[in-house]
Amino acid sequence: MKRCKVRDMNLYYRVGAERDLGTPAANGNPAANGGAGAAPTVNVRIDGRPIAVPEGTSVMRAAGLAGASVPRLCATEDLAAFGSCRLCLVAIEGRKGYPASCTTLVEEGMVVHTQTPRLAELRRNVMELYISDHPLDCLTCAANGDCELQDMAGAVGLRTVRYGYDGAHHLDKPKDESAPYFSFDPAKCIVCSRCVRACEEQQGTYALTINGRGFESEVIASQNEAFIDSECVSCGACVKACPTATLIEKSVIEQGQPESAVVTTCAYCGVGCSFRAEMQGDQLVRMVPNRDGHANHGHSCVKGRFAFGYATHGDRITTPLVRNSIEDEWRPVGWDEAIRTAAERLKAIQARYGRKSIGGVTSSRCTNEEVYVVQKFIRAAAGNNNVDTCARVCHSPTGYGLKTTLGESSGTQNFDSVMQADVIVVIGANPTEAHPVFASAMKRRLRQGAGLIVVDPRAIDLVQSPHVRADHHLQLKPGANVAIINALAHTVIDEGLEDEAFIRARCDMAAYRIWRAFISEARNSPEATAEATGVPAAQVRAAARLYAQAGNGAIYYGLGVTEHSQGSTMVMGIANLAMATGNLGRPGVGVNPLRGQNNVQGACDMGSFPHELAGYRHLSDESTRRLFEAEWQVALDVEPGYRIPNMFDAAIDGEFKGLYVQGEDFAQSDPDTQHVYAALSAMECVIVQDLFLNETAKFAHIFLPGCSFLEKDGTFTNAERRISPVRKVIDPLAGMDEWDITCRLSTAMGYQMHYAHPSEIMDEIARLTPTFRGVSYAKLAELGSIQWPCRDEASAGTPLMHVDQFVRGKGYFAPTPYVPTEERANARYPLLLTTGRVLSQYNVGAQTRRTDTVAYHSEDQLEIHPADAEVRGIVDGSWVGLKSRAGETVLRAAVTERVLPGVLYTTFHHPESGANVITTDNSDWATNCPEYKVTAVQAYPVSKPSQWQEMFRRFTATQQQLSEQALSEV
Amino acid sequence: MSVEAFVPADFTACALGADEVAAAVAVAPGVEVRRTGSRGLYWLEPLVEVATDAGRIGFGPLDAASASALFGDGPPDAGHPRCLGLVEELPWLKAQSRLTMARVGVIEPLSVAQYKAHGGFQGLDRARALTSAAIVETVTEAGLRGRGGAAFPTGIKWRTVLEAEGDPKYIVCNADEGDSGTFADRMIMESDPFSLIEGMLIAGLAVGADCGYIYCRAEYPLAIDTLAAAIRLAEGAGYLNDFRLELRKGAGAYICGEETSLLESLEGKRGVIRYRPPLPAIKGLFGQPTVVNNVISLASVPAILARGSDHYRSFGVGRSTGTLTVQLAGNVRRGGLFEVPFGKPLRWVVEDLGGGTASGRPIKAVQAGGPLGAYIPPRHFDTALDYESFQAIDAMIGHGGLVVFDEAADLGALARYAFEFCAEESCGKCTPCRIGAVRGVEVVDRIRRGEAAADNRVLLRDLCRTMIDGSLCGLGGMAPLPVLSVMAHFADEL
Amino acid sequence: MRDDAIVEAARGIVERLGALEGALLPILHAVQDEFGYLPPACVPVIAKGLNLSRAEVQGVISFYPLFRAKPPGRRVVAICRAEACQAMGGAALEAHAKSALGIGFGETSADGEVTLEPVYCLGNCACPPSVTVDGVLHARVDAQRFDELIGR
Amino acid sequence: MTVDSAKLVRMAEQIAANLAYTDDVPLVAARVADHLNRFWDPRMRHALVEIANGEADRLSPVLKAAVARLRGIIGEPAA
Repeated sequence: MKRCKVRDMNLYYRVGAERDLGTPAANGNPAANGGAGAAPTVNVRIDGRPIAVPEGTSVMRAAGLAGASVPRLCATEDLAAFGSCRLCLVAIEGRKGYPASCTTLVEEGMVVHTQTPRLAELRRNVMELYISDHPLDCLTCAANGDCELQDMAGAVGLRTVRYGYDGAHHLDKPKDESAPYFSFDPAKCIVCSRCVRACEEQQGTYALTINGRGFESEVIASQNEAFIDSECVSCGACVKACPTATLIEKSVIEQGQPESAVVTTCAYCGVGCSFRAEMQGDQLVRMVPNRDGHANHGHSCVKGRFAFGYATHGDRITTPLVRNSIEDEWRPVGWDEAIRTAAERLKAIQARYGRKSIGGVTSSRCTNEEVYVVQKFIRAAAGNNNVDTCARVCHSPTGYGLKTTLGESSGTQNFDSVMQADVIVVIGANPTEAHPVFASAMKRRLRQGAGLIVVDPRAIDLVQSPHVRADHHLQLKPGANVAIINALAHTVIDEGLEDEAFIRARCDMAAYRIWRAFISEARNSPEATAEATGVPAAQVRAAARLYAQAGNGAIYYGLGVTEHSQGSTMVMGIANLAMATGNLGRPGVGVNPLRGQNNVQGACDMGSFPHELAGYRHLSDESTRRLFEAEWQVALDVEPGYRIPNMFDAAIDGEFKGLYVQGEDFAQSDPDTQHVYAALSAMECVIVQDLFLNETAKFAHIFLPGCSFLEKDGTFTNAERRISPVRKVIDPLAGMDEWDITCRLSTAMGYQMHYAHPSEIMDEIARLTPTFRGVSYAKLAELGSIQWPCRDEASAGTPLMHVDQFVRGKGYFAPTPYVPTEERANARYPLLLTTGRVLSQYNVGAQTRRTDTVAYHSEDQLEIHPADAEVRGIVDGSWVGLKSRAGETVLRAAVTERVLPGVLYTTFHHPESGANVITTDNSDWATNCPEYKVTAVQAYPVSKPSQWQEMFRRFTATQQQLSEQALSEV
Repeated sequence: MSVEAFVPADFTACALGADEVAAAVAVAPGVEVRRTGSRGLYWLEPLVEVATDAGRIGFGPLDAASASALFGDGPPDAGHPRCLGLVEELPWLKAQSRLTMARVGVIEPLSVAQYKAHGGFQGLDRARALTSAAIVETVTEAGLRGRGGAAFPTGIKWRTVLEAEGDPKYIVCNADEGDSGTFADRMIMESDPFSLIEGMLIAGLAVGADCGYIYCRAEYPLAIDTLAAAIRLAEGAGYLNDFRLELRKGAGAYICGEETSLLESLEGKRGVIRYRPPLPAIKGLFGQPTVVNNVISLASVPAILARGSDHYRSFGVGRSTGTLTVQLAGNVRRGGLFEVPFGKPLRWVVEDLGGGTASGRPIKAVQAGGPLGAYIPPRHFDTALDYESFQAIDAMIGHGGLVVFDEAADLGALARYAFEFCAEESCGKCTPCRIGAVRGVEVVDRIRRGEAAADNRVLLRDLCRTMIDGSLCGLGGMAPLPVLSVMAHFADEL
Repeated sequence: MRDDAIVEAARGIVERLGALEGALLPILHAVQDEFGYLPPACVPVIAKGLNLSRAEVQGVISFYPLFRAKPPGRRVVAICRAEACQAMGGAALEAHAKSALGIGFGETSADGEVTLEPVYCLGNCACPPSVTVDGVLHARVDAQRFDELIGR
Repeated sequence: MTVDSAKLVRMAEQIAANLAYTDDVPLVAARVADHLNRFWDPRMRHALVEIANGEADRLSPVLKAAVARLRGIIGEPAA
């Protein structure tokens, strides 16, 4: 019965073409409907059919809703009406001429005719003009079958072009194929400006323009340069918007038009964009952002849109591999042997070193269901709580800090909420690089006039970029976060800007009084903290006033908050500030962590921390534990297990010997690489489940080939708690579902785990987790996505948290003393290094480096201020040695004023960069989240790679040799 | 005691040598040269006026040599054989009803004192005593219609802005006078700039705007310099304490004379047409309620306020009240500006005031209303110069420019030029204009070459109708009008 | 002129005028007044100063005929092509000018001396044909007068 | 866990420092102990207790007081 249901769902999600009503809904803004009141209704008659639509609806949209499709070329639902193509003209009784239906809004009693003989003639004559300057190569055109110009020529009945084809034209213009994923063929351009408008309105980059005017009008990138050299960020919005083959995916040029589509969820960042994976049979042709996607509303970034080639890259391992030691060659084996070997080795280790000598790590890249079964495997089959998730190294402080203050380990808002923010505060986050689709929404709101405060050591793009300028950039020194959040809160109290009514009604007053006394202390004033932060007190006070008096103040933060020795303190400081100013519990406000990976929220929700079960319930909670014990039929250890860094320490100590790693690459991503290497080398059985033989796999004994997101059914939970379906587009290349690998391993270890389909795993999660109670695959199919908490079957989810009261009841003000990090600059290490990401690459780069996005970012570079560069004799593009207390590496210099003197910055997408060779083992006091964002270093010119890099190259070469046979057999 | 001699410093007058004449006169004994604007009697320029007890007497046209000779022994008197007599009594001035242009050519443009002495700022004083609604009412009652070409009732536009929600509101003066055959705006800006400033201040009071922009085309350098100086003087005299007025320069785009394109340009963007609605009155400059009026419209306002709506309405006919600043141009004997009441016959203006063609050959056609206006054949010369009568013959008055052509004119070539101009100046937004104009040139060429002429005439007519019905703005929508007029009235030339 | 000098000058102009509402056209005019054209190197500076993209600035420059992407000749001669001038032999004057200078509209003579540009109405329609030389207006210009004006 | 007991002490002291918003040592110690009980693997708590028993001078007064409040170790000891 259940299986039957599952099959139905598979049918359900193979979807047809996207509907396009030509103009956006009446509120004009796809992301502006959170909480907006319903517009009054207007009654009109279109082609004899009466229809009622919201005030502000275009005649074109109303016609579409009434079932009358008006021909159009420049109009699309994703963009504001433009009125240039003049195909959508209609006749309106009582009006002169022929108004464009896209730009004309409905009025009460309006009577519209979309088809009359004169309109037919007019449209045909306009189309005749278009075609008089268009190549006649429809049959061999890449857009053949998916060309709106072709469709419209058909729709208006164009049969002849009386102007002939020897007039002025643009047919000889050369193609621009410089961009890695799409080509630009100006000969086919109809100058509808959809690409330009998409770049402006949707993406907010403004990289395209119309050059010249009149007949000479042409679309260009930046100053008429190749796309690859221009301001274009390759988000693909222009490609999606283009009605012809002018801007088209190279994959479509090569493969032809897709014939079916599956709606799924992107596996890159925490925005969780919904995509249509468009297919030819079982071949993926392209990924197109889904207009109905609740997180992205039809928008995308370069990674989700284009960088999926890694899924079929030649480096993919599709056969399980086994070896005895890391000096041995890998041996390809069948699944049964691999699972049996893994289980035997883990059992042997437990027998020899004790039950707690093994553990597992879940990946935020994997689905909720996959994560869930891994933590269940460790707790139930391995019988301990040594399970952690890679969120440990990114957002564990968010979980701790928000749980403590607000009562729930999650962001408070939906993404659309930003459209109602009056002042946006971005702290330690770089949305345009790391959360680009949400950044586009944010920039849209900023263009509408919202204020902006950026708290960051570096001048990120949001500080100043086209049509965006921060009102305040609090350019603090790395490590001074808590000092500045305290100074902001101090100002609020000091200047009487707190929201007393909110605090009284919603917060724990005893805790508030303690906090108020603490924060009012002079040491927390902007004046007293100015030396530590490097930010002038007046600027801090001005920013505090702007936020506190905003109306709606919304805080967005990222790893620049969490990845510090005081990450958890800072998260609580942010929550305190929001509570003190009443900025919680309604649209447009809130405290919003921007999650790095696609399923950070989900991996945390699933109970893969060593101290808690799904839904953030501590192991010590008797009733919760009982619930799981009853469902799983096993006794659970009541004590917390090891966190990832504890595991490494224990491994070096000799008491932790076996590790099951699900899609996580410690050897590149975790700090203090040499320490990680030592820990991995000390273990007897490292099982890596991944797509590629990654850095960690070089230390592994068993390799279990995983599935790319295209190969799985499951769910991801994005940064706004939105559970979205991930759907199998192609079958697993290695022939095994990832959740099934874990289940088989568990069963082989002696604990039976059997599911027919991931939907059954979700059903179990829903049974055990109050916040997921109403979640099911059937409901996801119906609603598209669901934001937890979804406490019962009737609920459609919860976009906004803490609306009437905080999850913990009363909001808790936690005192947040500023304790400077021990990682301090001194004479030997006078500079502070901080790290971040770039748009085109993704974290460790395992995926993106195996795609054509490398064209945008082929190496990590070290940003250094001109003053620091000059005194060291470092010039732009030269090699720089970088030495910290932990290690030494070499990077190429990028001399820039984006960073302050004394501060260095780099990205960490390429393993050979060794960014983590120099990061230290310092970590957040509460959660052990590593302090990636502050490392004291010295920089100096060098001419050759570091010792570590030499070692890395040798080691990599050796490991490559050891895997060659396995790879050649695959 | 020296005698005042008035020498125009107007753009055209200077092109005809007024500066050299002024220099020659300045060295004459007993003469004090004052540089005024031009009266608009350009066939008499450089026209030097000499003050006498009876009034100013005129001498012209002069050049440096004749001026030196004339003024060699001191200022000439009315008895001099070259004297044209009292300027005000010249028949071409006598026949006019100068309301808007009353001070043009009379005063020194940058003299606040002279401006006031000749009735300036009286309208503003009156407006200050009225409520906003009462000012709007006065302008509405006067029946003033936009002189830029669209002829929309100014009072109604102002009322819309007055009633629109928004702060700030803007007054934008469209000084992008780009129609061939027109120069009235230029003359106001060069010769009586304070009247424009006063008009804008009154408009500001009328709608509750405290900020204004004048967008002047870059092809008018003298107007720009004069206005810039006038704004500084008005500031100095305290007229701009409560009103920020800025002058902005266009950059050669004819389309920026269309109000939405002009607003885009003022915002620092490509001068691309915006669709309407929303009207600029509701969502104009930077999305705020905005009055956009032409120079002459705004410069007409002070006189309406000063002398009352009834006085203004006593000129003109029907719904075309007040006066029209006719600009006679092209192949015409007496080219210049004539402010006359609406309703006068076209023939009277062209033949009586204008004196026929400069070449002496018969008039073949008059193009009225700029490059988008129809070519009117002599058989329609009895049409009255008012909006409705012109509409009845498929023509338009536009900004009041009349370009005269003699028999040598090739109207087929002029029809081609209409498309060529449209192609040259199209903003490129809408398809009928962007591609249609180029195809129009090509089709006309084919017809003129005799290729499938009958089919191509059908196609041409289709194209014209497509552009008229399909274009986003007046450029594409009206560029076919001269073409259709040629097809209608000069069929054998196209 | 070297790019860094252009950048420096453009930065000064942006600082001076950047606070105006809709400052882009005034800034472009000022830069063109400085250099005689709009060097590509000034575009990033202007874009950054006004919070625009380079594309936007380029789009605006390319829209307006008076903004030049290349340096003009030592003298700029503009001939009015509009109807009033055509009524008095404008087309013949245009043809004469092109053949006398050996260049078309938008071109600069080989010796870099003269750039010939079309203009559409100078407001001198009562005394056509009209020509400007470096912005100075001349009325009733015929072929002979044109030759005098360009000194040939 | 014996290797790197210095790191263990450092982590514990960080917890103490970050919870020490007041001079009230018993209060802070109680919070530190609660944190260690909730989040630290018992083997790590055990190691800390051993340090406190053997080399108490290595611990700050607050941490010493906190260690005294650590919950009894449940589960099997490290091998």
